[in-house]
Amino acid sequence: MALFDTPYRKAGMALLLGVGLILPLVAGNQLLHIFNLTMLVIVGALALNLLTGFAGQLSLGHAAFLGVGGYVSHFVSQAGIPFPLVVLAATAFGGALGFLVGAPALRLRGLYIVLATVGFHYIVLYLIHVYQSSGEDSILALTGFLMPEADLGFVVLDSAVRWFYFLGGVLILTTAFCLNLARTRVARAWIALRERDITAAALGINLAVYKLKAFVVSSALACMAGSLLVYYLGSVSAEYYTLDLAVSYLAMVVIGGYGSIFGSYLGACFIALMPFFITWLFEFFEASPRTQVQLLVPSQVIVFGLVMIGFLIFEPRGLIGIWRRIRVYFELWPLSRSILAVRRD
Amino acid sequence: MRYIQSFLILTVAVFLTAWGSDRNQARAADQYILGLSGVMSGPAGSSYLPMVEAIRVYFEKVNDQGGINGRKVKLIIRDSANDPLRAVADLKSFADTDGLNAVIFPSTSATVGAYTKESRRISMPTIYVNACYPPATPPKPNPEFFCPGISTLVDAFTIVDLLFELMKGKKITLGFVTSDVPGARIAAQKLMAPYAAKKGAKVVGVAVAPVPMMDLVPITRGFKDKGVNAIISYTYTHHMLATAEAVGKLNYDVTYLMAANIPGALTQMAQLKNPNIHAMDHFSLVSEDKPVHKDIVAAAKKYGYDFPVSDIRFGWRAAMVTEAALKACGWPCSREKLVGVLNTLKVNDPNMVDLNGGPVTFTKTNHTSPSKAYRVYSWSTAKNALVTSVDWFVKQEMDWAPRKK
Amino acid sequence: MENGSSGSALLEVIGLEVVYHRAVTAVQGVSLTAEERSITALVGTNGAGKSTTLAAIAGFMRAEDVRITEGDVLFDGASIKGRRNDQISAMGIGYVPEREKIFPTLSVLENLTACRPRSGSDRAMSIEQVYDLFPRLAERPNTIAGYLSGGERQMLAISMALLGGPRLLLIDEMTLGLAPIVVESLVETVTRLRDEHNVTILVVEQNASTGIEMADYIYVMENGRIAFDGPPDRLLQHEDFQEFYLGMEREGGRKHYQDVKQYRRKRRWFG
Amino acid sequence: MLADILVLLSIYALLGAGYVIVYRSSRVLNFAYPEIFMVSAYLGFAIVATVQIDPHAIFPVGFVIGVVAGILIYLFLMAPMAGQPVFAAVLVTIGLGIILRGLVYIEFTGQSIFPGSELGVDNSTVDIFEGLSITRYGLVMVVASLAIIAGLLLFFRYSRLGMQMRAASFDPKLAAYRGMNIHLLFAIAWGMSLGIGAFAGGLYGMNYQIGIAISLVGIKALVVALVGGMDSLTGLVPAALIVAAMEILVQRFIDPALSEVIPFIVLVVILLIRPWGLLGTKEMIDRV
Repeated sequence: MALFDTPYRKAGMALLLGVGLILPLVAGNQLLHIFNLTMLVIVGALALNLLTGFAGQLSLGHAAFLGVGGYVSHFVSQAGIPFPLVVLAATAFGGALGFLVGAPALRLRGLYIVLATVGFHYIVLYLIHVYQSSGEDSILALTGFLMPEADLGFVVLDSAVRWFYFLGGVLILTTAFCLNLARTRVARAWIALRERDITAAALGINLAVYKLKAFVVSSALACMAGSLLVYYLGSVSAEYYTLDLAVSYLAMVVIGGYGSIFGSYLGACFIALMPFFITWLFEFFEASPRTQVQLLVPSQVIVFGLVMIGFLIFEPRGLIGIWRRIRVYFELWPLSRSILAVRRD
Repeated sequence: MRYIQSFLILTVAVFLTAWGSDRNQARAADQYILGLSGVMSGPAGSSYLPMVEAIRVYFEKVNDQGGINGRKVKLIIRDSANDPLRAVADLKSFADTDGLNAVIFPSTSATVGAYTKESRRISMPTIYVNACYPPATPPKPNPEFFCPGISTLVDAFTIVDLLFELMKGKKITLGFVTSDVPGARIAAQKLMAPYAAKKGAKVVGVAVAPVPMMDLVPITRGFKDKGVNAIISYTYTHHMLATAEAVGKLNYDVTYLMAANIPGALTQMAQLKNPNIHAMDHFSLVSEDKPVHKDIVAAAKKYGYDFPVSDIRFGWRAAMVTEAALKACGWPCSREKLVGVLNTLKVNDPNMVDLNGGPVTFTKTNHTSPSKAYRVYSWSTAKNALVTSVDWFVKQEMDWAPRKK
Repeated sequence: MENGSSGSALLEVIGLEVVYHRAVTAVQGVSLTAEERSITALVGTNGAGKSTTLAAIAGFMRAEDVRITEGDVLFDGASIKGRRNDQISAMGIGYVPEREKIFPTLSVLENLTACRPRSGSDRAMSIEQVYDLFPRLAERPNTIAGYLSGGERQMLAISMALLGGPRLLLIDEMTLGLAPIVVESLVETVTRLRDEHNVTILVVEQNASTGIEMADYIYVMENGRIAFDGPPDRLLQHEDFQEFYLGMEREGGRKHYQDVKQYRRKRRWFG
Repeated sequence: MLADILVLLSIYALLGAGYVIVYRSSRVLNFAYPEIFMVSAYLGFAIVATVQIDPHAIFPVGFVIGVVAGILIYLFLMAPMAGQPVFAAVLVTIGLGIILRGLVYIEFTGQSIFPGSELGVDNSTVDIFEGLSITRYGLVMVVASLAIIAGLLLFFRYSRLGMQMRAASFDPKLAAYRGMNIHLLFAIAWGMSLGIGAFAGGLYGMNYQIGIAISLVGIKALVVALVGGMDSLTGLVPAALIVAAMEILVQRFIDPALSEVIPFIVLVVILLIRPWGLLGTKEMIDRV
C-alpha cells in the first residue's frame, strides 16, 4: 500500500483511527451532530472536487444532484428495500444521471457549462416539487416525506454515535477511492483537461471520454451523499435544495484548493463550521438578543462572500496552498527562506 | 508525514470549534432558559423573522417587569436558515444546555420533519410558532410538540366558509391562487377546491405560482377574463400581497380573500385602500386599543420592533403561552414537568381572549386548540380604516385520523 | 558600441535584462541606440531575444509574468522602464507586434478610428494621409479586418500605429511571410516614412538581406546578447556575417552541416 | 396579455444588455448582476423614501449609483483578477452577489416592499388601444429599454469609444499598445452595465414589488443574453421576445408553475443546438 509508505504515516493513521474511535464516547450530543454533519458535507465536497477541482468543469448543479439522491432514496425505500441497497441504487441512478447530463455538456466549454448546470438545477427543482405534491398520499407530505430508519441489518443507525462510526467508515472509503483515483491515468487526464483543454486534446487525450467520466463519477458520489443526508435527517423536503446550497459546495472546492483531496476536507470543514463559529462568537461576546437577531443572519452571509472573494484574489491555490506553505516552512525549518517553487504535494 | 499531521490538526480544529460552541452555554442557575431556533435568512426568512423578533420583544418586556416567578428569562437565539441539518444542530445544542426548559420553534415545514424526529427522542418541550400542520401528517403528534393555534387544514376550510359568509346569497365563481410549495399547493388543490365545489361554488381553477414569481398580474387577468368574482389565496406572503396588488392594478371588481396570519397582509391592505380586498385573521386588530394591544404597541416602541406592529401578534401569542406554561410550572421546572403542565394548560386570561378571540388549550390527541375563532377584516372607505366584516367565527378542530393506505 | 552617424540618440537601451516567469532570462546586457530619423534593424535567428527587446521597449502588461530586471530604456533622454503601455504609446512610441497586430472582428475603417488619438497632437496623421501611404487600404475600408491578406494586415497594423503620430516606430517581423513584391513596397514605404515624416524606425528582421538593404544601422543578436553591430557596409565585409546570415559560399565551396555545428562551439564572435 | 409580454421582454432585454456589455469587454459573466438588480431596487427606494424627493427620482439616482458602483467593482475586484483564469473572476462575481444579499438583510431584513402603494404613486393601467392595457411604469420600462438598447447599438457601432471597447475586449494587449487605457475602458463598460442594472431595478421595483426573490429575474435575463449570443446586442431583442412570450403563454394556458422553468429549458436547448446563440459570433466560444 503505497499510500501509507513511511513509518510516520502509519503511526499517524493509527493515532487518527484511535481518536476517531474514542471521540463519540467523550463528545456531547451537539458536538457529535456537528461532526456527522461535517462528514456528510465532506463527502459532498469530495464529489464536486472530482468534477470541478480535477476536471475543471465548474458546476452549479450539485444541489440538484443531492436532491435527486434524496428523492430517489425516498422513492426506492418506499418499496421496503433495505438501507444499503437504497444508497447503492441512488448512487447508480446518480451515475446514470451524470451520463445524461454530461453527454450534452461535452459540446460546451468553460462558462457555458456553468449555465447548463444552472438550467439543470432549476429543471430538477421543478420536477422535485411536482413529485412531492403529486402523490395521492401527498396530503400527508406537508412537512416533506418521512424516511424509514437506516438499518444495516445487524444494527439500526438511530443514535448519533452509531451514525458517527458509519459516516466515518463511509468517509474513509470515499477518501481512499478519491486518493486512488487521483493516482490513476484518469485523474492525470482530468488535470490536463483542466489546465489547457486544447493542448490536452492535442496530446491525444480523448476529451469527451474523460469529461464524461468526470460527470458520471462526480454525480454518482453526489447522489450517494444526498441519499445518506436524507437518511440521517429522517425526512426529505424540496425547500432544502437551493442554488445557494450549490454555491456553498462550489465555494468549498474553491476555498479548499483545486484538485486537492485534502483541500476539499479543509474547504468543507471551513464552510460547514462557519455558521456555528459565528453563532458561538455572538454568544461569546454576550451580544444582546436584539443585535443577535439583526446582525447574526447577515453576518453569516457577508462573511461567506468576503471569504470566497478573499481567497480568489489573494490565495488562488486555496487553503491547501496556505497549508502547503506552512508545512514546507516547518519541514525546512531552519533554512526555510521564501522558497520560489513550493513542492506540490 | 504530510497527510497525517494535517489530518490530526484538522480534527483538533474541528473539535475545538464544535467544543467551543458546545461549552459556552449559560451556567446561570437562577434563570429560565429558552431556546429559540428560527428561520431568519433565506427567502423564507422574511415571514419568520417578525415572529422571532416578537418573541424577543415579549421576553425583554417580561424581564423588565420582574421575569416569571421572580426569575429572569434568558433567550438563546439560533438561525437555522431553513436548513434541516442546522435546525437539528440547534436542537441538540439546546438539549446539551443544562437548565434549558423549552424550545420555541418559529420555522418552516421543511425543518419540522427532521426537528420532530430528534425532539421526540430527547423529549424536548417545543412550542411551534407557525400554522400548525395537522396532527395526522407525519410526524405523528409527538408528546412534547405543541402548536398554540389550529391545524392549517382547518384554516383552509375556514377561509372557504368565510368567503361564503362574505358573499351571502351571491352566486360564486371562484379561483384559487397558491404557491408551488407542497403545503400550500396540496391545501388548495386537494382540500379547498373540492370543499368549495361541494358548498356550491363554481370553481374555475387553481393557479399555482412558482415561489420566485413576483408578478401575479397575468394570473389575475386570467381569472378576470374568465369572469371569476371571488378569489381565495392562502399561501406565501409575497404571493398573497402580489395578488392584492394585481387586483388593485387591474381595478378588478372581485371579492379577494387572503389570510392575514402571515406578516405584512394588514399593512398592505391599509395602503391599498381597496374595499374588494379582505383578510381572514386569527387575531384582533392592534388598533382596538384593548389592554393587550396597548401592551403590544408600547413594547414594540420600547424594545425596537422594526416590523409593522400587526406582524407581532403571531409570535406574541406563542410567547404568552410559553410564559403561562413556565409560570404554572414554577421553579425548578424540568422538561418532563413542563410537558405535563403544557398538556393540561389553559390560557384564558383576558389578554389572550382579547388577542386570540378565545383561550388556548391543547387537545390530548393532536396538541392544537380544540376550536379557533376567526375574523375577516375589510377596508371601509367610509371609515377610512380596517373594519371587521365577519366577527369571531368559531370553527372546531377536526380529528385527523390518518387514512389507512 | 558607438554609433557612427550624427544627431542625438532618440532611443537608448542600456544593459537590458528581461526575465520571464521569474525564472527564464530571455535577454541579457543588451545595449543599443536608435538615431533620430534613421532606420535601425535588429537581426538574428529565432529565440535570439529580438522580439523580447522590442516588447521591453514598448512596455509589458502587468498581467504577463515578465519583468525588466536590469538596465534601462531611455526615450528622448527620459526613462520609460515600467511605464504602462498606453502611457508609452502616448509619449510617441508606436509598436507593431509580431502576431496579433490588428482587431480582426472590426472593419478596416473601425480599426483605424479606434486608434485615432483623442487630442489632435501636432504629429498625429489623419486617415487620409495613411490612405495615401497605403493605397490598398483605401480601396476596401469596410471589409472585416480578419479577411485581409498578410500584406494588407501589416499595412493596416503600421497605419494604425502611425495614426498616433509616433516619433519612434517599432515593427516586429515586418516582412515575415510576405511575398517579395509586398516586401518591396513595405520597405519603400518605410523609407518614405523616415524621409518625409521623419519617423525613427526600429525594425526586427528575420531576413538579414532585407535588413541590410533597408537599415542605416544593424544590430545582430544571438542567445539574448548583441553579437555584432555596425553600418551595413561594415557588416557586409564581415565574413562570419556573410556566411551565417547571408548564406554566401566561402571559397571552400558549400559547407557541410557538421562544420556549422562546430561553428556553435567555436563561438568566435565573443571576442 | 400582450402588455405583459412587452413589459417582461423589455426587462429581459435591458438586463441582457447589461450582461452583454460586461461579457464583451472583460470576458466575464457577471453572476453578481441579479443581486445588483435587486439591491438597486431596494437602494433606490430607500433613498427616495428617506430623502422625500419625488419618487420618479428613483431612476436617475439609481443609474448614477450603478455607474459609480460598476467602476468601483471593476477597479477593486476585477482588475486584480486580470492574470487569473476566467472562471476565477466569475467566482469573484458570485461571491460579490452573496455579499450584496447579506447587506440587504441588514438594512431591509428581506421584507418585500410595494413602493407603488407605499410612496403613494399612481401606477394604474393605461389603455393604449383595445387589447393593450399596460401600467404606467410598464410603459416607461418598454420605452426606456428600447431607447437604451438602440443607444448602445449606435454607441458600439459608430462612436470611437465604442470601437475602442470592442477592440479592447478582443485583444487588450494590442489595445494597450495602441494607446488605449484598457482599465479605463473596462471600468466604463462595468459602469454602464451596472448603471443599466440599477435603472432597471428601480423601474421593476416601482412596477411590481421589491424583494429578495426578484434576483431570479436577473438570472433569467442571463439566459436571454446567452440565447441572443453572449456578445451581440442585436440578438438580445429577438431572444428576449422568445423567452418572454413563451413564459407568459405557458403561464396563462398551461401551468404557471412551469413558466418559471421555461427560460432554463430554452437555455439548455439553445446550448445544445447553437451554443453561440442566435447572432453571437461562433469563434467567440473558443475564446472562452
